[in-house]
Amino acid sequence: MHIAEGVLSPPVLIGGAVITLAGLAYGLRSINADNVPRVGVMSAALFVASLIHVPVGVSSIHLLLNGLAGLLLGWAVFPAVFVALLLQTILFQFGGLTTLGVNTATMALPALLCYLLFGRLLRRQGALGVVASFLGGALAVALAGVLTAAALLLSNAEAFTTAAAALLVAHIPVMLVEGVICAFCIAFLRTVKPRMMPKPRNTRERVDVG
Amino acid sequence: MPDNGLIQLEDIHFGYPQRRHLFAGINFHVSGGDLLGVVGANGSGKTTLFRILVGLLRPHRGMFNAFGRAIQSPPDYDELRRRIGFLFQDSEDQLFCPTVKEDVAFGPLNLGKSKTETLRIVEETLASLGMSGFADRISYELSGGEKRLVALATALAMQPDVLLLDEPASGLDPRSKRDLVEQLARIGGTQVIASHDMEFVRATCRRVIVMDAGKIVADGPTDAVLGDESLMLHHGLEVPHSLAAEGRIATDHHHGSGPSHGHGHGTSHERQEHT
Amino acid sequence: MPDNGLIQLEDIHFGYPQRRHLFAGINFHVSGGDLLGVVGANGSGKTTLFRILVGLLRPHRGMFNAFGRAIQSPPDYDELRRRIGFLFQDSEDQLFCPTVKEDVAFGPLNLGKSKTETLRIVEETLASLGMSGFADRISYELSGGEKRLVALATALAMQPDVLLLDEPASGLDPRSKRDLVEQLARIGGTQVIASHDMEFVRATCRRVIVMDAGKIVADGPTDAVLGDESLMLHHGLEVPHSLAAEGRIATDHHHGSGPSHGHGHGTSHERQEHT
Amino acid sequence: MALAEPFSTGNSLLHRLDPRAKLVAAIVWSVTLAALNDLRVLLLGVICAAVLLVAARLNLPRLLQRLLVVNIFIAFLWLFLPWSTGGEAVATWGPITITREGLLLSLQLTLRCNAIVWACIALLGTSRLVDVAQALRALRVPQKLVLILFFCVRYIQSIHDEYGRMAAAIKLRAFKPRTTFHTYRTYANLVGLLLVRGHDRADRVHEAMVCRGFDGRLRTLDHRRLQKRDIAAAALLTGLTIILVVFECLTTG
Repeated sequence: MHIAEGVLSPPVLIGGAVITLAGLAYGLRSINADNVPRVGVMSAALFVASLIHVPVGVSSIHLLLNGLAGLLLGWAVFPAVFVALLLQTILFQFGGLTTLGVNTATMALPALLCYLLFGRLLRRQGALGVVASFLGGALAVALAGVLTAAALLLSNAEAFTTAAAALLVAHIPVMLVEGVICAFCIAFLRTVKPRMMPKPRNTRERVDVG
Repeated sequence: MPDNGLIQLEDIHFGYPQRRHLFAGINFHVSGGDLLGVVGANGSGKTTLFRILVGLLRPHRGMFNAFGRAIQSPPDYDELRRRIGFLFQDSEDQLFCPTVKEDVAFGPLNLGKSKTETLRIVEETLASLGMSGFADRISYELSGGEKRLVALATALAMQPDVLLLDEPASGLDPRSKRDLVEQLARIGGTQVIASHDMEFVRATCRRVIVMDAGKIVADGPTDAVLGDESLMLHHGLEVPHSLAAEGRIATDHHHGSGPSHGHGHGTSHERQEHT
Repeated sequence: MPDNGLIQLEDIHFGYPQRRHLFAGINFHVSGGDLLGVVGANGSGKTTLFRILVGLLRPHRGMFNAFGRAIQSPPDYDELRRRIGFLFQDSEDQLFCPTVKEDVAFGPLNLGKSKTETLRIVEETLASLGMSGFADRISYELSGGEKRLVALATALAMQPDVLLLDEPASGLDPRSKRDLVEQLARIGGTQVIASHDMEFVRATCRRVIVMDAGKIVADGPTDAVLGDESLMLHHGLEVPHSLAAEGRIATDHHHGSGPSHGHGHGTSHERQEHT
Repeated sequence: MALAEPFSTGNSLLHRLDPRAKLVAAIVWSVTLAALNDLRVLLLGVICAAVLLVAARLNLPRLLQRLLVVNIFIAFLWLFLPWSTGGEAVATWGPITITREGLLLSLQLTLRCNAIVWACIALLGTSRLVDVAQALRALRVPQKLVLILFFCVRYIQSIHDEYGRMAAAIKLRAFKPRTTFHTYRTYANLVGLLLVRGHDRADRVHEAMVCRGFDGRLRTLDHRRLQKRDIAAAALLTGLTIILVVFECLTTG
């Protein structure tokens, strides 16, 4: 869930913006010129995928997929999430211009962490790969919930305590579903297009273009 | 209305936000055993018609009967979709599982068939299309022609009563196209085929309708419709060259202007009658 | 080798990881003013050939000359791509800018043309294709035929010496296809066209080569090659019906009982490859 | 259609303004309003934003629907803030005490959120997405980021259409979404396929760019010139925000 405009205090907004600027700067540096279209099209695909509603009991949730994005994009997840949120702001008024920094940071930081923790395990066949991809998807959502709650608490600890707690509770089913979907999705990609799995080291992909 | 009418659309109205009145009272029927071609320029409404037939779009007004009942409630639509197999224009839209086997099994499993039963259906369907060795192949990596056949298998695995095929020949090389014509002839049953490829329509259909701007402007036996040069040209289409080769282009009886033959000499070698 | 050879490939070797030796010594040449059709079943190597010609893939071995020089270093490849316009199979991939104007301007701007000059080129190119009103349209929203023409405009705006067209007729309805044939005839120059649509090749090309399994198995005047029924069928292709309509098939068209040399067209395909 | 831009076509003054002017105005407005606290000043902001919305002459049912969605998060806060904020009790039901401070805080957030969002709908919603992207480029956002945004904007519709067709395909094969692994696996496959197709498309797009001489630097045509009315409109909105800030300073002493 993205925090709406007008809710957070200026220091929190500024803090989020600074983190996001730093993430963007490093993320953009990690993308070489040949990969720019890939990051753009992938963020479009992730944006569309995040519109999918999946059933949970009698209700349904829409996917966040920040963990999946992190696992596939690495540091480039910062620009990808930023662009997707900017479009959501313009298209649907989800979030807003001033909360762009905070919302990007709460989504992209956990995604990045999951990439650093689990990225290298994804190529493994069998249980290890499945567990890593499940944890990648689930943890990214859980931490996004924690950071969102933290942003609310930092703005006004007294008033937002219950709201932040409710937000965290609401993330629990989402977290499980995202973990399952992330695990299945990574399994799909490992079968269909192993090239898309995170690279073992910092080896740049060979691009056969002159 | 024919007694054996499987599907009837009567006075159907439908439009999109940008294109209000694409269909303003269209009538359409398919009988059991029909091999029906639907031709028309881009934007004439072929795909929309198909999407209505299979319940992906709902008409704003009009009567929709299929398999002997009116199609109105959600369960009617579920039943409709089960009984009509749809081949998408782009097979990649239809093959979303990692492997061929899973793709073909998806429909039967959703219909509640057991795993054993489903496996049997998968094997039989693939075998009937000459694709037995493909069960464990990765769907996404197949060639265009193979994808088309697997997509066909996914539709056939649901044992539909009617097959709708949207541009089944597009992107296929001549050999794959011939294979597909053969497979469709073998499958038989009731088929509705939309295509820009007049030769393909001629090779697969017995009856053809021509659509233009949301209207059905012609309906008749394949060679009579496709061979009507003024009709074809008037609606942005073309007479299949194979008809010209057989010297069977009809002279003008539609739009008054004297048609001229594309290739001065309609003389042809004697050819076997087209089936 | 002809003196006016624009592009020569000699003894080119190339393969993919999964398909080691797709090309094991292929020879290919294009002369100035050629209108050359490349036909062959899926997987025969047409697209790979094109991608080598435009420098998207590098041959593992062999000689590649274009425009009077050997193509080796990165600047050679830059020059190559400037002088060869490539129409992609899926125009959606080629129109990556938001609006038509920006798409057409992309190439000229990268060539270092000024903005005024570029705007002039954009207007002229669009006008020459009869698409003057399209400059501010959103690329995504165009119809298939319009996209194909705009994609052609993006290639033409770079004023290439050679046009490579990969399946330019695919997905077009008959009317759009006729438009494209007319535009290509008007543009003239040197064109290399890969297509599964034999009628389209016949309507646009003067010379045709047939590819199969990474080899060029025939090379000759369009009607002589396309009219050779046993050659066509052997390589998974088909004789265009229009040739039959004109009574110009080179062989008995029912049973493919061997090529006839009666017409005296000099096809240079390798007869020993047949049957 | 989730990706429709229902407000982007129209004939109002706001539709005719240059997207760059509107983008600058929207940023100035949002940032300023986010820092304001006084209820009367915020109410004034809402009134100004409402005037902008009226001037944009948008489709009313669509607009109301959009505003409803925007206020879901705010409604969520209304569920908690009035009783979880300490202060002077207004009403008490059992263990729950509604406080004056809680109500005022909720009201403050609601006004601030809507003042910002209404203005942004009127300013940014009245441009096509592609024009907003162009405007960002004019604001000297780093080249790679603009390119990523460009590709995202360019292909989002195609990919959304792809998803629509894939969703239709699963429906046609009798798929019913339920809370099962089969359902989650099916959706995961769709997501995976979208990503794979996007990945391959990106490769082809990159090749198409290389074929037209792309070397990593984005070169684009000039924008149309900013007109007087564009500058005037941006100045007017900036002036308004300054007045609001002044009011806020006066009221809080």
